[in-house]
Amino acid sequence: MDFEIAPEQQDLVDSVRAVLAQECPTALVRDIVENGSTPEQPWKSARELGWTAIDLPESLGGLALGFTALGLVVEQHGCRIAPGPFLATVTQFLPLVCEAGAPEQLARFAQPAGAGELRGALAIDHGRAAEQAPGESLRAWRDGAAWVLEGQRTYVLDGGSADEIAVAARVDAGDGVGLFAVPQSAVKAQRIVALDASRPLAHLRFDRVRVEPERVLGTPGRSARALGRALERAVVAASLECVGACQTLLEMTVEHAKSRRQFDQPIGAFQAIQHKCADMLVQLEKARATGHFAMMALAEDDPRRALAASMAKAAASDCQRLVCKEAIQIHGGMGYTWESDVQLFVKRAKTLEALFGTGAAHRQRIAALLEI
Amino acid sequence: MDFEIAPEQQDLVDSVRAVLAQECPTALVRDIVENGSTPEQPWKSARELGWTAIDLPESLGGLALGFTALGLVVEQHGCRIAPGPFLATVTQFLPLVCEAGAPEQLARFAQPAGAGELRGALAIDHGRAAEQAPGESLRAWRDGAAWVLEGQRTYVLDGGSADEIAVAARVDAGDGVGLFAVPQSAVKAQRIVALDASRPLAHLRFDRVRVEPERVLGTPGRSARALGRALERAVVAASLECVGACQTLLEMTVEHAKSRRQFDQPIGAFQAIQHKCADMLVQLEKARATGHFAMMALAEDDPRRALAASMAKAAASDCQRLVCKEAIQIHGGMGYTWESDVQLFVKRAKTLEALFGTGAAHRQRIAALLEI
Amino acid sequence: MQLHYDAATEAFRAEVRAWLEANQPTPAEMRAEPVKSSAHLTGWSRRWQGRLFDAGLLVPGWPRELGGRSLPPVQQLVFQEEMARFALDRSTNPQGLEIIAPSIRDYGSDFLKEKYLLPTLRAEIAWCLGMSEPGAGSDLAGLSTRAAVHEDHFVVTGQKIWTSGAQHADHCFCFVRTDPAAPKHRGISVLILDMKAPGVRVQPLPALNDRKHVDFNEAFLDGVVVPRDHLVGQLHQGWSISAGSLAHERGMVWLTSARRLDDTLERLRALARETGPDGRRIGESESFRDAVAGLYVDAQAMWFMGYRGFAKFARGQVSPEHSVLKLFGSEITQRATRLATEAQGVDALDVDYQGWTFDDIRGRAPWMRQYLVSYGGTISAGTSEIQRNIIAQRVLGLPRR
Amino acid sequence: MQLHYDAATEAFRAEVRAWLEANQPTPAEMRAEPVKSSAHLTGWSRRWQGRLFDAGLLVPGWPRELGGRSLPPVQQLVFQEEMARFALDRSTNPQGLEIIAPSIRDYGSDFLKEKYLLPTLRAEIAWCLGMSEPGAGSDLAGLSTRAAVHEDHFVVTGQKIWTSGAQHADHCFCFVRTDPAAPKHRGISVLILDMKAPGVRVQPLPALNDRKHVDFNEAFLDGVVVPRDHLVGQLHQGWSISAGSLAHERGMVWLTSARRLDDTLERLRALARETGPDGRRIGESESFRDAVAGLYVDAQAMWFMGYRGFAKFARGQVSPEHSVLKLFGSEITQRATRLATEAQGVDALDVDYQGWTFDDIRGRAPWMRQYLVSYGGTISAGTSEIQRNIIAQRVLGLPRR
Repeated sequence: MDFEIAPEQQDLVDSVRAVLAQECPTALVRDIVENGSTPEQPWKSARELGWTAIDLPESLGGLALGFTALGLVVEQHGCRIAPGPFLATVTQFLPLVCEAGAPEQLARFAQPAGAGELRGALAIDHGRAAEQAPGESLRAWRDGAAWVLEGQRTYVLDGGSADEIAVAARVDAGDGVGLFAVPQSAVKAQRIVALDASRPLAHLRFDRVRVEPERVLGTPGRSARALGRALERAVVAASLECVGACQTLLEMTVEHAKSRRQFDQPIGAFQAIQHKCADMLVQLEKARATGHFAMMALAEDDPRRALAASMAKAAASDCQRLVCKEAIQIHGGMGYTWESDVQLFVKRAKTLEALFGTGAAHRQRIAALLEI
Repeated sequence: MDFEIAPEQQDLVDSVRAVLAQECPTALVRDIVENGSTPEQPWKSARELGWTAIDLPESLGGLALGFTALGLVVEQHGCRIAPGPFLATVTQFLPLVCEAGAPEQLARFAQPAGAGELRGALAIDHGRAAEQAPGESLRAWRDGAAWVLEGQRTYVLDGGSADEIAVAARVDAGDGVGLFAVPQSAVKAQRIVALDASRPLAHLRFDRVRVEPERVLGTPGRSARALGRALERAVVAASLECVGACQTLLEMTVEHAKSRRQFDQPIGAFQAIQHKCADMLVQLEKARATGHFAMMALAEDDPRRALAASMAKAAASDCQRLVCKEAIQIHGGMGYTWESDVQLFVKRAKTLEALFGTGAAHRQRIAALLEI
Repeated sequence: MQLHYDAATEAFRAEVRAWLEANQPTPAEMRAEPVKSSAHLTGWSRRWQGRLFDAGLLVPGWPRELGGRSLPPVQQLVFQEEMARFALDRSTNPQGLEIIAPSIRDYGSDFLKEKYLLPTLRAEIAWCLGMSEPGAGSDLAGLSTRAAVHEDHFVVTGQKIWTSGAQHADHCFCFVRTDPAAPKHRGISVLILDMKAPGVRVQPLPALNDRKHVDFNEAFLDGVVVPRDHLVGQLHQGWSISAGSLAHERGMVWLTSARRLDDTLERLRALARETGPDGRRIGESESFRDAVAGLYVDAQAMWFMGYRGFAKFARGQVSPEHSVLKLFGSEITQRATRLATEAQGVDALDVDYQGWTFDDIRGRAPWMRQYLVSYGGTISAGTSEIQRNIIAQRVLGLPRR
Repeated sequence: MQLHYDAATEAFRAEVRAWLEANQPTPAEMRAEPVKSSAHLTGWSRRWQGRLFDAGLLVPGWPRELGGRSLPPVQQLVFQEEMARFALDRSTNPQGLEIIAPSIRDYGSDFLKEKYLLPTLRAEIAWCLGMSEPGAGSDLAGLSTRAAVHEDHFVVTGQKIWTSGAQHADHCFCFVRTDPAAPKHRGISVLILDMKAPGVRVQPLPALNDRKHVDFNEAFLDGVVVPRDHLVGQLHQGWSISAGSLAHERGMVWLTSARRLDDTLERLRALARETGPDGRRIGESESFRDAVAGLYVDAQAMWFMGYRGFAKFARGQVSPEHSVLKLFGSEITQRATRLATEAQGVDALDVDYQGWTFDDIRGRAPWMRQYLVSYGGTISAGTSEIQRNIIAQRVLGLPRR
């Protein structure tokens, strides 16, 4: 039992932090948001430095460093609100393919994604993600050896830009879950005006999309476990990115409180500001510790993994709720402006809160797991 | 539309305040709690000065000053956490009798209660009070001209000491509500160890209690409206007593914060303490304003009366929740002691929160009334 | 104490209601000319404010010649209630009507009253208010915009921030430091500054919610010449005008808050009928019902608390009770809008909003935008922290440190 | 980073578990002699502490001769986890074992170590801690109990408050002012004071919850003579001992909090199965499930945060992270117990409780009593406000005013 980051993991974290500080300044995010730019960084670094392959087995060209290492890297991405295909490809698309894919599918989808040559997305029902249910809005049925998908998936991260979409659909057999890998070109993507334009979302319309057998992941009707396990990774990763964003919000806020003066004092000398900052730290520490527990639980396939994932999301939810609120409030007028970076981090955190089940949805899931 | 207290009402408030300050020091309450004493004050004053008759029509020997005046007087009782039969007799027993009773029953029960010669209690189902439902734990059925009551009523205020108990029971006819006036001697009362010993509670057991026709209030099966209207009065009165107790808690807390010194300053100079006190005031003002609206709505039989009553209870609930918490906390070590009066006021406020439906129950009721 | 109004008051209400029905601006004219800032006077808004003036309903407590009817407080309140029912604002330049016009009336010379008061009331000119500065947000005493005092003019240099509507305003009611040697809260004066004068530069300061639609600005003042007769009140006595201005600002502001809160609650009730992300009706959630009911109580309590303090407010007094309402109203709005975003779940992430006009954002934009905008309420015009200080020290009498 | 322990550690856990199963006090003996305060050593508690000492499990990180096994930190943690699993405390005089024994070891003369250390560890003597005073609660620097310094003795006069277990303690580890001329946080010394000495008077100070069962006391000290050799550490150097004492107090205290929270959550889950006042199963309420799930996360997070800081804590360092855990744990406990009272509704008003023994109140008494007692957590050993100050200033580096 050891919650301290091991030296080799710390080296990885430090290197990610340094690269992102260099390649992913907040100005880069702002440029996406304001001008719709499409920078090649930090995805380029992630690919070149192998971050995309951290949690992939060596047989697929991966580094096999495990989900713990990946989680720490995602947290660092959150600290810089890094944009780009990393989160969806590595923590959403890849887990589903790896949980459900046959060897040749792993070679076809997972290996190139791990190499950063393929950008993936995961199309699930966010409103049912906490329950790990496939949702009713997308249905699949057998048509000869192939399957047909009909319906929609909303708010798919990178759904408008990914190469391949891993899809969970409702089927009428067995456990009700079918998993598929669909080329993005096969669906109609409608990009939405997303809160955080550096986390682009799209509604995907499946108009009787035909999926050939080699793109069916696992066995429809026997895929609920794979979906659940993949969602746990997506949920924990989203939680950790959220924790990272909140970490930076707290740092920005403390800096502001030290430098901004009112009534002849730094506002950080006022007890009201101090206590708000203290409460922010408490929530941040809670969310981080819970997120770290969850990433270890997944890495070690601990029996508490489902509970741990929902706890991580619930803790991240509490954290962003308070941290976003107080970060804006303590920044005062500046926090209310577009030009302050506070808004960029707040919008990222709120986006992560909403994806893959809100804190409230995961608390209901926790209650169910605890048989309350 | 006028929320300002009229001069003649202010005179009444001032006189009640002065009498209670004289006759009902906190030491009197403490003596009840610590030694089980049974002082004749402040009931004696209430009776002699006609407070018991404030909201009774002149035809029954009342002062016909209306429920608004009564509410203001109850609020003053809360400020001193006055003990005794006033609350149960005047704001619980009397309203049910007056809503449902026939003229001869009013003469038999309401008139002596208004004169302070009869102590009453109201036995309803607190867990269903917000819904104004009679609850299933006490049932009544017809037996010839009489009725028979079987079951129990728990947490009846003054249920062990009142002379007469106004009872709501479940009947199988019509709207399901039957109302009765039962002599306390006819039931088995078990006094409980109540949080606030100056608000004594008893569980009442009805072992096939036979109620003669002249003690049946209104028509069983056609009494839901009377029960609801009586409960509204009980609910608003409990809310106002709670507001009064919270008012004193805030005053005690502010006084303590001004006089207690730590780190070479009065603790009330610390911003954390100031902000807590400000939040307490906000909640108190909210609860008082909402309570005053409700008492006027009842006095004027405004169509919003049911909503107003539940709003008053919900607002009082929010208020006591915060005020009790911060009163203890700001009093620090002293607030944690038995010898401080804080605990007496906290226990009164928490008792009033629990009786006649918690804040949460009334919020559900409000949602239902708003068709949410 | 009573809830109902007397017959005469109800008769007045009926008259007001009929008048508003006949005279309110039409949706078509409002849509045709969207209001783009809090100092943007459009054709319809000028006409509407003119009708109010002529009917004596613009400032009902003022005399006829100033657009009123010298109404007693209770009728002023009823008028406001009816305006709330119709969801109408009196002016599209609220700071001009609510803060600056009363300040000119109370403190301005006859010359200034002549020149500015009626045109303001008749919506012929629009105003911005130059109080906040980068170094003086919550703390007006920290303001550093200088006005050098010359025989017949001032020369103003400095920077204002959070200047609502500066891009559309004709004039700025501008707080400047005229005596840098005096203690901080002394040596402040108020000038009326022509926004088209040389040396005035306005730069938009978009809010966190939206880059394209701007009410706030920075105003850079570089050697702006202001004639001596454009001094409001006495030299170096601006502090007392600021107190007076804020009194005017706050006197009836709770009504706007209460009305907006009612509107927010109505929309929360409508949200309850929508389908949530999990496929259930949102209102089926007990937690949601609990929260909305609690907020409904709070929103109603805004009215009740306002009514309780009403007599005092109607006299235009600065009263610390305003701080209670300001704090309470802004925080409830924030809680309400956040609740909606949380209930919406992933649907809250769609922030598409075309129909923007100034201030509409508070009511009809996606909930997430409304939530972000709600911080304006807890930050501007004295942060929630400042309000709590005021309540603690001025209402409860706790000692300053 | 890993969740599981290595095999050697798990083997140690198995050994501890077997030992605890065989050696823990029996319910019968605990019932027969209820513990009445935090300095009440009963027959069974003396025997139990003695067995722990002999097995080297009393202070597992200490050497054999002091009741330990010189265990590495991870095994100390595993030992604590197992104690938590069995819901066992090491001592019924926790301040003696956890604060005073380490302080004597670190600061006491050989004479004092000889005389007091082993008897304390072996539960032969019981202690109270004399820190708080009426005028010095959160602020130790404000303490005013005087000890006049004579050649071979001190004469102590003053008053202590919140003295847990003073009615049963043999000795008091007492902070006194020995140099009234020195700046406030200097001039403080620590004396070991015989509670049976002339001039010591103990008066019970019952808590808000219950008048009959008392752990807190006031201790009035009137000319109490303390031999010179009962000075702990150097004269006037008590401040550093206080920091050290608190370090010991806080080093592993989070474990007790975390364990109690687990227990509270278990009981909340049990409450969910009970029928609520409205006739529904309490757990059917979505709001209740939401709240319990949130508290469950918090209670688990106590462990995770403790584990994160564990290495530091195990070294017995004063670390501001303790403030995070102290603040967090005490506030969650308060929220959890209040939630229960609110879910119980009217049933919360029945506060009958016969089976009181010291500390049991936290676990098995009616929820309302537990709620009231929870304020001990947010007030004592540095109020929540003090903890927030510490976090802001020492962890986040915000400036003092």
